[in-house]
Amino acid sequence: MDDKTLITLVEKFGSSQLAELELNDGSMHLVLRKESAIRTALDGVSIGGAAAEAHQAASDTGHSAAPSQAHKADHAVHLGLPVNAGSPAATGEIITSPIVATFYRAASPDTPPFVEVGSKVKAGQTLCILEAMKMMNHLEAEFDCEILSVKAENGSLVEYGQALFEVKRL
Amino acid sequence: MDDKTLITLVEKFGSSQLAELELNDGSMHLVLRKESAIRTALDGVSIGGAAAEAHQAASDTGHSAAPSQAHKADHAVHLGLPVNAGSPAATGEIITSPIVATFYRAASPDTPPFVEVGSKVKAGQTLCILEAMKMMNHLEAEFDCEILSVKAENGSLVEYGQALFEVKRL
Amino acid sequence: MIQRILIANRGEIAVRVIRTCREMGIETVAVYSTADKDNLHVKLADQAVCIGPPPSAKSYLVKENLIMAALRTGCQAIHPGVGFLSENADFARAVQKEGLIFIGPDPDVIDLLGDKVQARNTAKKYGLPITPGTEGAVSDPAAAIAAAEKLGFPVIIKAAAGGGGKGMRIVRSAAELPENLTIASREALANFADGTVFIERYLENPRHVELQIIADGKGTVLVLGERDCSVQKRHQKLIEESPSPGVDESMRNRMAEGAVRMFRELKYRGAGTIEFLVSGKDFYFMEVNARVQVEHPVSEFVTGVDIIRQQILACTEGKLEIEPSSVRLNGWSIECRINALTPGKVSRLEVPGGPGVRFDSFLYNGCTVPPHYDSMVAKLIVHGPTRERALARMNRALQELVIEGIKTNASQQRWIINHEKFRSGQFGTAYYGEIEKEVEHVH
Amino acid sequence: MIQRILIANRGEIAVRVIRTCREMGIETVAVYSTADKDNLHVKLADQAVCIGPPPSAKSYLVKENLIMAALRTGCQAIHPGVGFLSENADFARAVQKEGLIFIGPDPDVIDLLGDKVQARNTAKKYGLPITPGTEGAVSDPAAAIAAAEKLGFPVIIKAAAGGGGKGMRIVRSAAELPENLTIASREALANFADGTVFIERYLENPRHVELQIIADGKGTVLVLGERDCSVQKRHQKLIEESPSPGVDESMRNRMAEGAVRMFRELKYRGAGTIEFLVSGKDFYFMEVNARVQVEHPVSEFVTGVDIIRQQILACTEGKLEIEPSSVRLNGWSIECRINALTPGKVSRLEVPGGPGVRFDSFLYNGCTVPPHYDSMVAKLIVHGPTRERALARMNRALQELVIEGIKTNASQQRWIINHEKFRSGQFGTAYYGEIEKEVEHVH
Repeated sequence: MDDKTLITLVEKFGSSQLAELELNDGSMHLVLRKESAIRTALDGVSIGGAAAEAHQAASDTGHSAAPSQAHKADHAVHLGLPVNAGSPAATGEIITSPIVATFYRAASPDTPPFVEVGSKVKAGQTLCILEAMKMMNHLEAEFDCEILSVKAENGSLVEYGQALFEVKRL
Repeated sequence: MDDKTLITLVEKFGSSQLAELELNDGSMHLVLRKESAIRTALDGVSIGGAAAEAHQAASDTGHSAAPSQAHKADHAVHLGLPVNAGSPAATGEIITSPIVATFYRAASPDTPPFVEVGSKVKAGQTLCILEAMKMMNHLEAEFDCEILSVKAENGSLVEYGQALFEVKRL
Repeated sequence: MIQRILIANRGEIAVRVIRTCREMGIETVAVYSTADKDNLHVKLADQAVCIGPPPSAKSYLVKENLIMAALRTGCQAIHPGVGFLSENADFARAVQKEGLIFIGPDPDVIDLLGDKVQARNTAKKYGLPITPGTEGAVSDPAAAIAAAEKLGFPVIIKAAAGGGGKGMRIVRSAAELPENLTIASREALANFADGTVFIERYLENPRHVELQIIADGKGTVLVLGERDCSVQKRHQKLIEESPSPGVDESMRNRMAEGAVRMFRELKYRGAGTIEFLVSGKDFYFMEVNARVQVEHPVSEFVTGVDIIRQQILACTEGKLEIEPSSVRLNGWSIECRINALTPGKVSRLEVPGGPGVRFDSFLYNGCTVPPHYDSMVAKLIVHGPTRERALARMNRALQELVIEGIKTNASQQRWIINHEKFRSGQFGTAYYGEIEKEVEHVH
Repeated sequence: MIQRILIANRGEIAVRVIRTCREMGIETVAVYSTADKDNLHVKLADQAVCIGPPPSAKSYLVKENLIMAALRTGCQAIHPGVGFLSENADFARAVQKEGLIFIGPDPDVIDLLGDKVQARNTAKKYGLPITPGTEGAVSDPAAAIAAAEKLGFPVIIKAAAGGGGKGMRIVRSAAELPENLTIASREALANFADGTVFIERYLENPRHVELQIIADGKGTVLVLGERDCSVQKRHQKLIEESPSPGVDESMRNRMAEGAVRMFRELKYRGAGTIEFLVSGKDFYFMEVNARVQVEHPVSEFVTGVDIIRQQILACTEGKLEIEPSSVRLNGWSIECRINALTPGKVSRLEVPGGPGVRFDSFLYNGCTVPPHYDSMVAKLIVHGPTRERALARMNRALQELVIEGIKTNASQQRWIINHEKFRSGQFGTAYYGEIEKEVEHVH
């Protein structure tokens, strides 16, 4: 970099919206940061930088990532993490499991599922069965809605707060 | 960098919104930061928070603070920390101790100090005696200078790198 | 050997159980409330299942969710930890009904020991001393005075149907007895619709001493020495040590004899604690905690026995790896409970190291201590050849410990272990009350 | 008892010494180079003195600066730690000349043991076996073959004045001997201006076994069991354990007898290690390290003795708190050295907890590992009733350990302790070389 470039750089940088600029020539390593970026990054930080970011990602996708890979046991399997109904990332509302249970889409293997994608259901209508301790708990819709997607697999364990259906309120 | 560039740089930097500019020529390593960025960074400090601030304070005053109070033993006494000659915080240059020694301003208790504040000394003139292992080591000025202040106490232990005199180059 | 276990708990004890399971090659399934999704036990376990929202009553205490999680993740056993459902016989029964192993004694034994009157009678039956008192109800003032003088003042009047201090009166002389008898009986009647009262000798400032027991359910009973837990803040233990400065070889043996008889006859299984009040050279049965206890590490340090491991082996295999006669007590161990005084995010954690120091915690750098649960966040445990050396070690370890971001009682604990009276070893359960005002000014 | 001590070292060993000093009520003065101003030993010590710039030669090895710092801070003693000046007799003499106590043996003893030939002769004098070899120089090929056949092949030809592998030849048959004898002698002449060579039996893949000694300087010698340090990467120890899988009661006793005789006669003072090579049922004296060693914690775990404490007591008070006959070896202890593979800032540190785990380190969250010094940043030490249980514990502790920001060998260590051959206990100093390529692919 020649001197003139340096001076121009300082001027440009000073009047720009940039808050940080790092340059490391030779192998070219450039970092530019706006204030907002720094703020966001630091909100989550501390030590748990990686963890915080993983978590951030997790709440966006509605799935749990191991909060810190380095701290995680071998063969770690997380079964999903609660998603708040009405999460802004979702296009519809999310109906979650209120208990730990086995998720059944139909009353029995021989009968059709209570709902399919595209089904329009009325408040009070059964969406699925959540079997726990040999009790067949019917999960009913709390409001009229259309099923946008089914989030859990038939016959699988669902946790408290796990997403079961994505719905559009009608 | 030529002198003109340097002057221009200082001007530009002074009037800009920049709070920090790091340059490391040779392999070219440049970092520019605005105050907001620094502040934000410190807000979020977590682990190194206290330490970073204490250290900040330390480099301002030219004295060491315990890097983390919480981690410090009881009755901790630090004996001072090296100060780089020509530290930007100082108005003059700093002459530091090259060894661990006892600092004597005079050749004996009966004789006057080698130098006083305001003394103008020539290169090669003795500034003080650094006694170590019963050896009287004369510390000589490396360049003509005026003594602005004496930083260490007569008869005290001085560490490697500890500030002894603040001087103005003549 | 079982392959997989569900730990129906959270925090430090869940982490503790995971550590031993991993060493045993047993896979672990953690459970967590939504407040605990980043808790260390969730990170360390092989799997984790969310069981409810933050309040314990809707998560860690919901039996069905815990059992479903265990069944559906292929667990063969459930470890209840401490607190929560660890002494809940109905939970133990429900677990067993689903074909799972409950890591604890038989539900009927839990029931028996959970009923304080039955437990007291059982202890008496097997020759353990109980606090001296009238056999039955007392109503006549003259008879009461005679009984009290036989017991020796001070005495305590208790409601037969009572609890929670209602209908209780401490009486220090014969002159005060008749009036207090009337008041206590009236209070008992008002509170429990039953005015029956009885009189016991009142122990002032006794020591709280307990024996660590592990039994195989078939009559083999290990006694891993005693613990002294006299430093208590309103019945919450703060500092524990083993051995007890107030127990000698003879008392230890007398306690153990009765305890072994009782646990053997009960066919007790797993880890348990029998608690005594000690006053001078006498000791009195108080109760049994039919589970592992928070302070078990001090016994692990003096005996070298992994209590959780033996507990799991006893409950899953019906066996122990240690002969009762081979247990040796070495040196002195002390535990300081580190309690959070505020919830929040731990911005920095530095753990003490060096010889004879153990730090059991669910804290990590950047973790959050939620406000919903028990305040204990860590246990700092040390071991040394003598009490004095162990205390010097604890003092040094507490100086090294750094927890930032939340307030803890660490500096208060350091104040206590350096307090002259604590150092003397001569104190009882009233000790903390005496120093409480001073302790609260320590920061 | 001394009041204040200067620790002429840095990093983990400085922290280790500070911990024991604090427990003993001895104040500590740390020294540091400018690269180490935020090092943990500086933070933990009561005082700290800057002694020079980063290179060791200008800081930790400058005797005058260390002694001046000790004198001017009112120390009565200097602890040299390990490495740096810890076996420098001139430093010990300079320390003593200034009226300070050197925490180590007499300078003349250091000199004697530092000279490998003298040490070997001394060991032989006190009845310790040394590697069989020719008594003196060998030059005639026929005589050499006769000697070698008596010793048994393979043999090693060594330069009498030699070192660093120069003039050394391993010979596996009589046919190869004459030619190698000529080459070795010529190499020796070229390198040391002395062509004298001798022949020793060559031990292939021996175990490295050492005894931990503490002596009071008056003839009382404690032996705290042996350590096996056979896992070495180019003579750098990586994993240590006590006891050794290759040493039985009989060999242990034979080693100890000779060692006690030697250390008693030398009036050895403080902590020391006598190293042996073990081949089958035979062992051969190698050398003495006249200082405490990095791997001392495994001996602390199996004996319950704080070695640094006894070392300080021996050197400052001329006494030990333990009777030689009262030393007991309990269970099994293993240490994994955690080495930094890169310098840098530690952005996250999570320390393993639970029973039987010790983590000695100078790391803390946010600290910097400078590039100037030894790569060892931590020692993870575990204890269990058996080797298998200790290894299960080490495996689980290594899984819990988190060090972010710098690369370490932690996962490589975990790979090794789970390797079939390591698990078998049947390996020698050649083991690491055999697995090195595989280990280097572990991340």
